[in-house]
Amino acid sequence: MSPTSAAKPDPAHLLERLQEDLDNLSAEVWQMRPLVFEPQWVAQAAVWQAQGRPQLPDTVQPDPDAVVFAGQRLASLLEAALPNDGAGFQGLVRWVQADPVQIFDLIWRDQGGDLLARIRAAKLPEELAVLFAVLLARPFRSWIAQELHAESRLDGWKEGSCPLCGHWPSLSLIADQEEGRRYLWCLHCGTSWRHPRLRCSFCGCTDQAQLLHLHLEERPEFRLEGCRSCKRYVKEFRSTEERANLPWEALFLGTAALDLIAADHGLLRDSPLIGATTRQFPQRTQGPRPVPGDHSPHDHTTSSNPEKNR
Amino acid sequence: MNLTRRGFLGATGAGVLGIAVGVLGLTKAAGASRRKTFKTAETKESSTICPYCGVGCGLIVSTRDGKLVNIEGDPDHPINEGALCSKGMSLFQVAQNERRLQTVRYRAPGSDKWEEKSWDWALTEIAKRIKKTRDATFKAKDGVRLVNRTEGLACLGGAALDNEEAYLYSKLARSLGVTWLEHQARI
Amino acid sequence: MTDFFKRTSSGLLVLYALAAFGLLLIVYRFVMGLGAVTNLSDSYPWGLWIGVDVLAGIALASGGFVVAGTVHLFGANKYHSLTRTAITTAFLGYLIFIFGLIVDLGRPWNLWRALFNWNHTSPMFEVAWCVMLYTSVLLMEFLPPVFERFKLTALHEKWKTMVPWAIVFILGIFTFAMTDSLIWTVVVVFVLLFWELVFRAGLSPRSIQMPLLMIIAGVMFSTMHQSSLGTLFTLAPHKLHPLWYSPMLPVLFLLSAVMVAPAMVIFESIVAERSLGHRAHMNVLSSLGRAMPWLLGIYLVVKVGDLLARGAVSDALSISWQSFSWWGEVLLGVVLPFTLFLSQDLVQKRVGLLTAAALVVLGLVWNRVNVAVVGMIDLEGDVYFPYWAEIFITLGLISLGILGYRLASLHLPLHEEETAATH
Amino acid sequence: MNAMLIDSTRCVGCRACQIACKSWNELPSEKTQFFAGKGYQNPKDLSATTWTLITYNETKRRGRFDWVFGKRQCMHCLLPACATACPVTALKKTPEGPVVYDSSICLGCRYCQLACPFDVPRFEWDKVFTKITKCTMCADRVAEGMEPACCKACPTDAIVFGERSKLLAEAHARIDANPLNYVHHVFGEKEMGGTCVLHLSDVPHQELGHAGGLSEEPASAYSRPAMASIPFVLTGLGIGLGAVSWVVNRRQQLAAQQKEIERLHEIAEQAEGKEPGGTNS
Amino acid sequence: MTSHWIDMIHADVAMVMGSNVVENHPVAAKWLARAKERGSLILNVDPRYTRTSSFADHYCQFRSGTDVAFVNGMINYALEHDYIQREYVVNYTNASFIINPDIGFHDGLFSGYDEAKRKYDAATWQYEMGADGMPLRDLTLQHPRCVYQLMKRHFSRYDVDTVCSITGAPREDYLKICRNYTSTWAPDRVGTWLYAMGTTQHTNGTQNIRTYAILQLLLGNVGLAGGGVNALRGESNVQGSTDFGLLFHILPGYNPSPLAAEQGLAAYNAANTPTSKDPKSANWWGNRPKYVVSMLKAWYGDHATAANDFGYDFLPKRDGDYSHISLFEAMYEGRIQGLILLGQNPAVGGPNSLKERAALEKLEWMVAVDLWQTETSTFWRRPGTDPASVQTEVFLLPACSSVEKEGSVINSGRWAQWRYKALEPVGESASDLWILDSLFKKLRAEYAQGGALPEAITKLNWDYGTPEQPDRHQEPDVHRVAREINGYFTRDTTIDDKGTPKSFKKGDQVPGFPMLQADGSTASGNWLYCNSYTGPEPKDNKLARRDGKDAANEIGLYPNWAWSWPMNRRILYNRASVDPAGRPWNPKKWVIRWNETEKKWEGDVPDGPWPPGEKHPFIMRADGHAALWAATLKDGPLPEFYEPLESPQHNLMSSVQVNPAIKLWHKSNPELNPVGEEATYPIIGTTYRVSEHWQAGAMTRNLPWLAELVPDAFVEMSQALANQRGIVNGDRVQVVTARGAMDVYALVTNRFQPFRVDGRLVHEVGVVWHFGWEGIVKGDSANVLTSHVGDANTMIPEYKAFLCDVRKITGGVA
Repeated sequence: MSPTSAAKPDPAHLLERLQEDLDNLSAEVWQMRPLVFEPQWVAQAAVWQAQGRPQLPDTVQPDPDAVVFAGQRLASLLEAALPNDGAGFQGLVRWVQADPVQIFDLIWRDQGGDLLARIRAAKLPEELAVLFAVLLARPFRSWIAQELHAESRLDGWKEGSCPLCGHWPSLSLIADQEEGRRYLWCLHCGTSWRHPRLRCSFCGCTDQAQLLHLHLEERPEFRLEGCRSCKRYVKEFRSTEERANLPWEALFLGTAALDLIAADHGLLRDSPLIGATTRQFPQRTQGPRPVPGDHSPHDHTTSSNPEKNR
Repeated sequence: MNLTRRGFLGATGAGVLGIAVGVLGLTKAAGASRRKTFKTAETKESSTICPYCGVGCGLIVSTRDGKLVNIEGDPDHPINEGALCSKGMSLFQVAQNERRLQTVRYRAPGSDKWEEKSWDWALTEIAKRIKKTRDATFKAKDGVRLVNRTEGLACLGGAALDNEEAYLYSKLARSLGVTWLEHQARI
Repeated sequence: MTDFFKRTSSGLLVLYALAAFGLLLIVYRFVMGLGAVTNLSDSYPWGLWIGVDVLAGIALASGGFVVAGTVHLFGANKYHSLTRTAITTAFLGYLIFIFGLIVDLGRPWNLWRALFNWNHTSPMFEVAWCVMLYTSVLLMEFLPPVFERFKLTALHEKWKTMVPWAIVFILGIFTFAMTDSLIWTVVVVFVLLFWELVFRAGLSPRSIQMPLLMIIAGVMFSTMHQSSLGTLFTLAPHKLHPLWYSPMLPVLFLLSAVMVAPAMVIFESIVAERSLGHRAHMNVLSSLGRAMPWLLGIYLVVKVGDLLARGAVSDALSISWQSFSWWGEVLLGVVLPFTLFLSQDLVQKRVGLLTAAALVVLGLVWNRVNVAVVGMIDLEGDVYFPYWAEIFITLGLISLGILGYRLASLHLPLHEEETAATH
Repeated sequence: MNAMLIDSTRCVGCRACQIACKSWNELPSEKTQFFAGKGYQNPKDLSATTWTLITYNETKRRGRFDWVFGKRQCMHCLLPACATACPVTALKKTPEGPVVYDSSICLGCRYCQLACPFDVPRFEWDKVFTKITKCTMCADRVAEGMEPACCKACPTDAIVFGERSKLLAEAHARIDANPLNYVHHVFGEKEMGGTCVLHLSDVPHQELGHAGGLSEEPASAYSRPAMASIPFVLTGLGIGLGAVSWVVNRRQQLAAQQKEIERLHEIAEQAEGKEPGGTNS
Repeated sequence: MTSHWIDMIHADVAMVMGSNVVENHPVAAKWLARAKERGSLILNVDPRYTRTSSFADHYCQFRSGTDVAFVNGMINYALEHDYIQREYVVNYTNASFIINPDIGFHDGLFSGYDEAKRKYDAATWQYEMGADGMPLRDLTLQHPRCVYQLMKRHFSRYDVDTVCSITGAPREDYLKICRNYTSTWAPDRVGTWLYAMGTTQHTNGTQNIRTYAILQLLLGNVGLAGGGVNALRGESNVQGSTDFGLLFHILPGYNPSPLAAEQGLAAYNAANTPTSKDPKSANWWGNRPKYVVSMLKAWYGDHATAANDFGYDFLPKRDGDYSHISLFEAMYEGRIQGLILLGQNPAVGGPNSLKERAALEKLEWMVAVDLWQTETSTFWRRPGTDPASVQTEVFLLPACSSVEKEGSVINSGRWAQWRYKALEPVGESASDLWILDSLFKKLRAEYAQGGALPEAITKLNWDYGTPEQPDRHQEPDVHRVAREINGYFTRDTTIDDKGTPKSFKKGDQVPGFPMLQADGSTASGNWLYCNSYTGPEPKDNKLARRDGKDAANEIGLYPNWAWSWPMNRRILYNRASVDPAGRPWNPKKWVIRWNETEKKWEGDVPDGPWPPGEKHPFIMRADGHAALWAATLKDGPLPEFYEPLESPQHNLMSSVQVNPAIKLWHKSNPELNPVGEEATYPIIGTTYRVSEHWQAGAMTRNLPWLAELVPDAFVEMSQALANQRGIVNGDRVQVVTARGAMDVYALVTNRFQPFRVDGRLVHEVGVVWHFGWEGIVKGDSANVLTSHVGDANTMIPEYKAFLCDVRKITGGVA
C-alpha cells in the first residue's frame, strides 16, 4: 500500500463513498428539474440513431443556478474524496467556485479546446480539471439519457461510441449473467449499450489477431481490451450485477492500474477525459483510425465539417 | 457489489486512489515514482465454430501464452447466443486429451502393433503407393471412349473437413482419376 | 514369552488377540482410508462405530457419575465401595470412546479445531466440548487411587485444594463456549464458587475425601452430553424412523444412561469378581438391584408415553425390520429385566443379578444401535451391514478397555479393603 | 443473495450442465455402467466427483406418458442443516448465496451428511486425506462476477442465475402466465426455511427425485430447544446438586457428631461404672 | 435446409419427423422453445418417445419404414379438406401441368417399368408439350391428366384407416397431427418441417422427402419465413463436403461428374444443361457450362484452354454406381487396392459392418487421417481377428482439432462461418490442409518422372504458398484457397452487368457467379461460393463477418453475419414468399418485398433480381415451377408406399412388396448379404443416436466426461416385449439379425410401445450405433445388424428399418 494512503482509510471505502456522493448529486440535480423534456426528442433520437448519430438534442440549456448548485456540491465532494497534495488541488477548487457556469457552458457545448486552454491558463492539474468538468455536466446529460432511453430503444445502435453523447466508452462490462454479452459504458452520460465482443469498439477491427487482453496475472477478471491496429483500449470486467446498480465511476477510477499497464504496452489512452472535450462522430473506417494523439494538446476545435459536428 | 469485498483495489498493488491520482497526472512526479511493475499476462481470445453437429454454434476460445484457458459460448453469435450443448461444452477435452493421436503411425502387413514414423517418410511412402496403385489400375480408354479413371483407389471421408480442405481433397482425388469418392453424406 | 502364554488364562488370551488384531486393523484403516475397512456409504455415513463405540460406549460409562453422584452428593454411603471401580470403568470407557471416535473421523488431525471454531447451533459441538472436559474431570476423579498407590500424599493434598478451582475454570469456559455470553458464565461460576465456599465453611475440608464440586461437575457434564447425544439425531427428522425419532430424544438418552449405570456397575463387579477375585459385596449389589425396577419403570413409561404422544404406535404394530428391532429392544432390554429385578430371591443370587444387569446393558446397546443404524431410512433402499473389519475394530477397542480395567484393578487400590488398608 | 431458478419444463435433458460442472471444477469422470435411472441417467447419484446430476423420470402428465428431467444439486439453503450441524463451521452460508465448505477445518465427522434433508454432501470414502464434496454454486466464479458454469452452459435457459427475490417473482410470473403448464409450487421457496435453488416443474416435484414431505422450518429449529436449554440446565444442576449435597452431608455430619457424642457418653459411663455403682441409664 | 436455424422461431406449427432435434441438435431446441413461447405448436412423429417428444405438444408413434404412408395420408387429408393455398399451388407449382396421355398407375407400379432391369423408363411421365414447346397447363386444375387430379386420385388410396393400419399410429393421435399441421394452409400461417436421418435412411428415403415437399408446397410453406423443408445435418461441415463434391456423382457446385458417354465438354454440356422455352423460367442450371469451365480453369489454370476443353478430359468418366455400398462390395471382391480416409470411420458408421470390416482386409494399403485411433484404423486387430492374417498396410496420420487450424465450415442453414486458429496442433498432428498439400507435393514429385497420364497431376494449378519440401510449421495459406474457391479473373475482361459494361483486371476476385464466363476468362473453384471472398485482403472475407445487424424485415436473417450461399441468400426460393404482384403472403413476417417506388426488392437477397411476376420463383427448376410431379426420380413421379426390404408386414397398398427400383444386393452379391424373414426375426429393428455421443463415437467416446454419461451400447424395448421375452431392465441381451449379432444391455421403457399393424401387435426395438472397440467406453456398433440395401436414387443404406430378434443372454455367455 502506498505510503500516503496508509494513513487514510482503505481506498475502496473512499471510492465507494465517492460513488454514493456522485449518485446523490445526480439525484439532487434531477429533482431540481433543470431541463424541460421535449417529446419530439424521441422521434429525432430514432432518426439520428438510424443514421449512426448520437441522440443528444443540441438545443437545450439547463438553468444556470442548477449548474452553480452542482458546481458547489461537486467541489466539496471532491475535496473530501481526493487527497489534497498542496497547491495544485486548492487552485482547482477556487477555480470552480469562481465561475462554474462558464466551465459548464464550455463542456456542455463540447468546446474542448477552449476549456483546455482555460485550464492551462489557470495552471491547474489538467486531467482532474477535465474530470471535474465532465462530472459537472454529468447529471444533466444522464437526466436526458434517463428520459430518452425510457422510450427510444438502443439495440439498433451498432457503433462503438456512446449512442447518446457520441463519446468514446470508458468501461466495458461482460455481463456473464446474460450469456457473456458485452456492454460499453460512457463516463459522460452514464449510458451503457450493447456491443459485440472480439471487435474493437474504437476502430471496429474484427481481425482477432489484432485484439489483445491484458490483465494482472492473479486478477484475470479485470482486464483491458486493446487493439493493435488503432492502438486504443478500454478497461473491461465481468459481473452478474444489474447494470443499473454497478458502481461504474468507482470501477473506472479504481482500475487505474490497468491504465498503467496499457501505457507500458504502448496503448494510447485516448483519454475519455481529453476526448470528452470534442464530440467526434467516429467515421467508422474499416482500417486503423488516425490516432488522435494522447496527452499532447492538439487542436480540439470542432472538426472541419460543420454539418457533421452539429 | 461492494468494492471492499471484491478487494480488487488492494490487489492492484498501490493504494488505488494514489494510483488514480497518479495516473490522472494530478501529481505527475508522485504518480511516476509509485509506478509498480505489475505482473501482467495476456489472454488471447478467438472465435471458432463447434466441430460437432450441423447447427454451427459459435464459441470463444481463450488461451494464455499458448495454453488453453477457457472455452465458452459466443454471446454475440445469433444462433446459440452463448449457449452450448453437452458435446459443445466438452470441446475443452477434445483440445486437451492425452488420447489424441500425436505421432505418425504405421502398421506393417501382418504386424500386431503400431510403429512410429516421421511425417516425411509416411508421406513419401503413401505417394509411392498411390502412384503404384493408380498406374496399375489406370484405365485411359473403355473401348473407344476416353475415361481416364482409376478404380483401384478409393477416397472416403470428410464431413468434418473444412471447406478449403474438402475443395483440395476433391481437386486431388479427381486429378488422380478417382471415381470411388464418397463420404458420410451418403451413409 | 512362552510362560506368559501358560500363565494367562484362555479368556485373557482372547482379549489380547482381539486387542492386537483391532489395533492392526486401525493401522490399516489409516493407511487405506475408511472405505477399505467399513461398509459405510453416503447413505449410511454413521454405522456400527457410532452406534456402539460412541453412543453405547458413553451411555455405559455413565456408571461413573451416577455412582459418584449418589454416594457423594446423595449420601448413600453404602455404595461407597463401588465408586472407585465405577469411576475407573467410566474413565477407561471415555478413553476408548475417544480412540474410537478418532478411528471414525475422516480428518481426525483437525480435532483441535473444535476448540477455536465455535458453532452454537451444533449438538456435535456440545458433545465434543463435553467429552473433552468430562474426560479431564474423570481423570481428576481417577487420580486419588493413583496417589495412594504410589504414596504421593503431597500431590494428593495439593490435588484436593486445586481441584475445585480447576472445576470452576473448566465449567466457566464450557458455559462461555456454549452460550457465548459472559452473563451466564458469571452466573455459573458464581454458583459454583458459592457452593465451594459453603462446603469449605460448613463441612470440615479435610474430612471430605472427595471435593464435592468435582462430583457436581461430573454430573453436570454427563447430563449435558448424555442428552446432547440424543439431540444429535433430532436434526435428521427425515432420516430417523418415527419409532425412534422424537423431540424427547435427549431426555430418553439421558434417562436410559442413568438407568443403565447401576446395571453396568452390577455387571462389571460380578464379572470382575469372577476374573479378578475381588469379592463383590452382594448386599451392596442387591440393593442396587432393588433400585433398578424404579429406573426401568420410569424409562419405560417415558418411552412408551412419548411413542403414544407422537402417534407412532401404528409404526410399532406394522411389520418391518424396524418394528421387530424396536420390540426386541423394549422387551428384552427393559420389560424382562424389570420383572427379573422385582423377584426378591433372584436379586439375592449372583447369577440372577448378572443376567438381569446384562439384559439391561444389552438393551441399551441395542437401543443405541437402533437409533444410529437400524432406524436410518434410506430412500434408495440401500441396506447397511457392518463390514467384518468394523466389528473386529469395535471388539478390539472393548477388549482394550477390559484389559485396561484389569490392569487398573490389579495395580490400583480400587476396592474397599484396599482403601481401608492404606487409609 | 444470489440464487438459481431451474425450470424443468424447459430442460431437454442434454446434460450440458453436468459437463460444464465437471469442466470448471476439473472433476474426474466416474466408471459408470449402463444406466441408473429410467432413462439415460448417469452416474447413479451425486458422488465425490459428481456435484450435479440430471435425473430421467418416466411419468404420466395429464393422462399422457411423459419423460421429465430434474436437476439434483446442493440446494444452498438459507439456513442450511449442514451448517447447523457442523461442529466447526466448516460449512457455512455466505452472504452472496453459496453454502461453501472449508476442508482445512473439517473434522470429517460426516454429521452434515446425516443432517442434510436433500442428501447432498458426499464423502471421499476411498481416500485417506478425505474431505466432504458438494456443489458450491461456483462460489469462485460468482466472486469473480461470473454466473455458475451450469447456468452459463444451459442452451434452453432452463437454469437462470440471479437475485433470489427477482427469481422468485419470475417463477410465480411464469406460473401465472400459463397455469396449466406448471405445478403451482416453487420447490425451495419454503422448504427447510427456504433455499437458494428454486425448482419449477409441470409434474409433482417428488417425481423429479426431490425430497418430499419436508417441513417449512429450518433444521436449526429442531435442535434449538435442546441447545438453548444448556445454560439453564447448567445453572439449575449447579444449584440443585449443591443444595442436595449440602443438605445430605450436613445431615450426615450432624449424625456423625451425634454418634460421636453418644460414643463419648458411653465411654464416660463405662468409666463411671468401674467406680462406685454408676447410674446405668 | 431451405431456410436456417433461427428461422424456426416464425413457424406457427413445427413438424419434427424423421429427426430427434432436441437430442441431436440441442441448441435448435432454444429456437423451438421461443416459438413455443410465442404460442406455436410443436408436433413430433417418431417410433419412439424421445426427449423431442417430451418437448413437443403432440406426439404420435408410427412403425419405422412407413413414413411415406403416414405423410401420404396427411396429403390426402389436405386434398380432401381442400386445405391448400390455391393461389400458391396454381402459380408456383406444376399442379396445373398436363402429363403425357400414356401415364398409368396400376397395383403399385407406374407405367414404363421394366421388371428384369428393375428400372423405369420415364418417357410416359413427361409433360405433354404444346406446339410452342411449352408444357400444356390447365389453370383450373380440372383436366383429368393435370398433376393435381392425378395426385387427388393417387393419394385418395391413403385414407386414414388404411394409413393407421399400415403405420400402427393410433387414430386420434394421427388425426390430431393432420389437423394441426394442415392448418398452415392459410397464407398467413406457416409450418416448418424438420427432418434428418430418420427420413433419409430408408429404401424409399427420397420419396419420404418428396412427401414432405409435396405437403409443404400444397400448404404454401416453401420460401416463407418459418417454412421450408429443412434437413438437420449431423456434421459440422457435411453441407460443405457435399458442396465441394466429395461424392462420386457430383463435382464441386453440384455439377454432375462426367459419365463415360459424355465424351468432350460439348457432349457433357449438352447432356447436363437443361433448356426451357418459357421466357418466364430463369432455368438457372442453364448457366452450368460457365460454372464447369470456371472450375476447370481453377483446377488446371493456364493449361486449361479452349483447345483442350479446358482440361475436361483429365476428369475421370464414371460408368455405373460408385456409391458407398458398391464401394465396399467392390473392395470385398478385391477390386480396390488402396483406401484413403480423411476423418471417417466406416467400420462403425458403414452398413452391414461385418462385411465392410471383412472388405477392409482385402486392401493392400490404407491411409487413415484422424484425431483419434479409430476402429477403422485398427480393423486388423478387432476382436476375433488374428492380425497376422491381415496383410493390409495401414498409415495412421494424426490430424489436429478444429481449434488448432484456420478455415471455414458451413452449417446446416448454409451459413459458411470462419474459424480462427487458437492453439498450435498438439504433438505432431497437422491440419488436413497441410496433409493434402504435402501429399500433393510428393505426388507431383513422383509423377514428374512419368506414370499414367502424369499431366493430370503435374499440370494441376496448385500453389498455396508452401515450400516444395513439406514443413509442418508452414501451413498452406487457407485464404488463398478460399479466394480460389470464390473465383478470380484469368485475364482483363469487361462484362455487361445488366446493361452496364464492367471491366475487371487479371487476378481480381469475381464479385458473384452471374459474372462467371464459359470462355475461360474466369476461374472459380465452386460457383456457389462465388461472392464469398470478393477482395484480395482477409478483411474481404465475408465468411469472417461478425456484424449482428439484422435485415430490414427483422426476422433474424442476420445478412451481415458470416455468409451463406448462394449470394448470401438466407431463405431459398424466397420469391415464392410473395404473391405474383410482389406482396408478401404473410405481411407480419415478410422475407422479401417489392418496393414499387424505388423499383427494388427489400429484405433478403431475392432469388434473382427480376421484378415480381417476371420469372417463376423456383429458378433452379427448368420450368421454374416447384415439382409436385417429379419425372426425374428413379422410383416414380409420385411417392408410393412400399415396405422396407425386411418387414414383418406384407404391403397393404399393392402387391409390390419392396421399392421396385432399388438394387437388390442380396441377389447380385449374396455373400454376407443375407435377408432376414419375419419367421426367425419377428421384431422390427431401428438404429439411432444419443445426445451425448456423436456419429461413430471417436470424438465423444474418447472424452472421459461424455463417456461417463453413456458408457454402454443398449437396446430400448417396450415393457410388453420385455415381459414376453422374460427380460428385465439392465439384463445383457443379444440382438441378432440375419447378418450379425451384438451383446448389449436392455433398457426396458414405456417410451416404446408395440404397434397395432393390420390388426396384430408388432414390436420394435432400437439400438444405439456409436460404439466400437476403441475409446474409453467400448461396445459394438448397431451397424453389424444393418444391411447392404440402399435407396433407389441416392443409395443411402436402409439403417432405420430391418428385422431382428432379441434374446436374453442366460448364464455364462457374457
